[in-house]
Amino acid sequence: MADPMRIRASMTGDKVEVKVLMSHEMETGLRKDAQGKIIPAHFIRNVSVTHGGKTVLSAQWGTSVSRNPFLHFRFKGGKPGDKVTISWADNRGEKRTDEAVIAGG
Amino acid sequence: MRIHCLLAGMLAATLPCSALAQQDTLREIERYRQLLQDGNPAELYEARGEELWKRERGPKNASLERCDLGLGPGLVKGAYVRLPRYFADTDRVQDLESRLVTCMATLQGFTTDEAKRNPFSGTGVPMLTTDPFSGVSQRSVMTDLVAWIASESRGMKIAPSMSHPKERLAYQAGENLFYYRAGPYDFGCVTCHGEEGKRIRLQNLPKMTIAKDAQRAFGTWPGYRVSEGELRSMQWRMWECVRQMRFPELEFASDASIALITYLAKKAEGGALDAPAIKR
Amino acid sequence: MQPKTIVVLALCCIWVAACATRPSDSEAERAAAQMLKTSFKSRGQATIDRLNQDEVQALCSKYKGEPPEGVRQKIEKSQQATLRYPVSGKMMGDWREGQRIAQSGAGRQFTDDPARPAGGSCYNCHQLAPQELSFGTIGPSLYQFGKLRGSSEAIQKYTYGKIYNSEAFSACSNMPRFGHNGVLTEEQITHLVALLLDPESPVNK
Amino acid sequence: MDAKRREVLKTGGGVLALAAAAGIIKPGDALAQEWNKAAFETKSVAETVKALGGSGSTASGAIEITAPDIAENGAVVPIAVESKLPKTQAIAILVEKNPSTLSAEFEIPAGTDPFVSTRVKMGETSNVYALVIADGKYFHAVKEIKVTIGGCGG
Repeated sequence: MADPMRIRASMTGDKVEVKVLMSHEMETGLRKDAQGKIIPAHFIRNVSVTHGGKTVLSAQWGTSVSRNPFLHFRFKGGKPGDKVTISWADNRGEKRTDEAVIAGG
Repeated sequence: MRIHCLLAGMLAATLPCSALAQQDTLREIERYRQLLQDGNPAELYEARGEELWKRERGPKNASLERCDLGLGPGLVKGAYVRLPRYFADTDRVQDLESRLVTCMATLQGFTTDEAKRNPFSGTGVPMLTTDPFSGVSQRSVMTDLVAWIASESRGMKIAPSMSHPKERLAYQAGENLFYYRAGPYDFGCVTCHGEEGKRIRLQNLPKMTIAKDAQRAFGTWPGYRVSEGELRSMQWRMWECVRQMRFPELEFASDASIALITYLAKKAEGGALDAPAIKR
Repeated sequence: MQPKTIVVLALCCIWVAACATRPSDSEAERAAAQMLKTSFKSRGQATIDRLNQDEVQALCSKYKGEPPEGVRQKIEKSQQATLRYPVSGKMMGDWREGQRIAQSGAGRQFTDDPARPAGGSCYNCHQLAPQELSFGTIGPSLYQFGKLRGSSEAIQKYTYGKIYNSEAFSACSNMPRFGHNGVLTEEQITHLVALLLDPESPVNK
Repeated sequence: MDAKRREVLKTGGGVLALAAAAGIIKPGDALAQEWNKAAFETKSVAETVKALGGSGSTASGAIEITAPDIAENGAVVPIAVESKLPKTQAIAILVEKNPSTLSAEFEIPAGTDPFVSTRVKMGETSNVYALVIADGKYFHAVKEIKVTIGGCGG
């Protein structure tokens, strides 16, 4: 199973600042191994962030997002103690969901 | 290499050729390095390493929680900055990685060869092109453990032990090796790390014999290397420098590797550990 | 006792202890020599015999790169005797080829394909063509090398010789002896000479 | 990451993300979404705009790209995009000379800042486009990022 994400969510003024690191190869499918065989693509395609049942960000990614992806964004309407839930799904159907509690500002 | 030349061509086509351009280059590279600091994937390795320390593994189905890294069994906080040091049970000076090999053998029942297998993430060898669409993934228990254990010394002063005669001998042997030139390129460690303020390509080279440079260099390993998408340890740093020196392969956790690390740790004494860092 | 005093005393003790039991130089040398035997292994083209030093390497190691005057002269003299120039007398090749060789840092590592020619790694340490911004500074800038010196036969010979065996001109130089150690071929060196001296080379523009 | 932030991560508010049970599907979950295969196979900026439903895009000074002029390594190029255009609905990052142009597309619901920061791979020096869909219209900003090589080039 995929490794947990590392999520930081904290208040900056009235906004929730979210920074997340995901553990993923983000393999492009263009690369060859030592035997000259193409290594199949393996990458996160969808990312979704929810807060209080509402989607606050959704993304579609291609193979050129860097390995072990990093994402940073901000949304309004959250408060300390609330949960932020982040999910990703990759092209092989692997998926991962993690939560973080919003820290005070 | 192909990309190398291509790039030169591209830069040639787009950039003015002046000292100013060179200053701009250095400034922008510095800005690039700054922008990376925001999120360091080393954290992902640290999290795995902490879990692996506690996980029961090996023929003895035991965790590493009784491993003595020098401060007593199970004490991890602050252990990394006190290494390398002499260990009575092995009658040897050991750095973190060779000590972990010992613990994996004695506590978990792995053979030494098993414990040393796969010491570096990926193939260990950096991508031989600069093509970011390359990279070989393979996880390393050793690398994950190193990430977490080093992180437990973050901010602490580098203070390797120098009280045992074998520690001092390792330091002096390390100094000898640092100045040892050989191979088809006549290289030694000192070729790149003997003068202040030098660069290889655009990378700054620390002069390892002065505290300021040694502290910064030693204090930022282990580090997540964005060019390889992997976390790299101090043993890897030695192994990789030696490869580029055109020497034969430096064996993982060998006496020479530990002597070199002892020499560098002593030179970096008093600096703060800022690792795992994020690097080019 | 004040903590400060304790620290000072402790430091004194460490200092005394360190001096009293400092391993002798020969002991450290023996330990290092033993490590060279036990800590390395052959891999690919990088075989263990690469750790055997020739006289120049041994002397430069011994004196940490700064040999006394007599040793310096001895090294330069012995290395002058190794210089071999192209039999054809032609020392200037094609600067375009030279540029490719100068850019490449490949060669002689255990990860390199031994069938492929080595590069000169020139930009790793030197500025050459000003268009390449990614250059090192271990060696001096060679920008306008030929423009400042011309390309007389004597300059060509010096340039060729310096690349062939840098130790013949500057003992314990950081620069590999590319010709003497068989890293670059005679032809490759002539291309590098052209990169440095040809008036059409970007180095001299 | 600095020591202070790490402290927050480890203790403050329990921000450390623990392994929440994977596979709980809620509305808006990643799995419930589609992936625009055609858009990620495009080979030019114009093609990408089209695949994302536009007919063309207008240059806009209200879009800001924060990225280094020169990247020390193409494997990780930090790029942040901020849109000051009203009713920003989506932000996409395009790298003109990559094997596939489109790197990432973010949908920005009301209440979320029209700002994203991430890291992309660049195979070579290239123009990077920030494409913004605002109030149904397509806008862009562009910045050239040079990619150098580091290390010993071996």
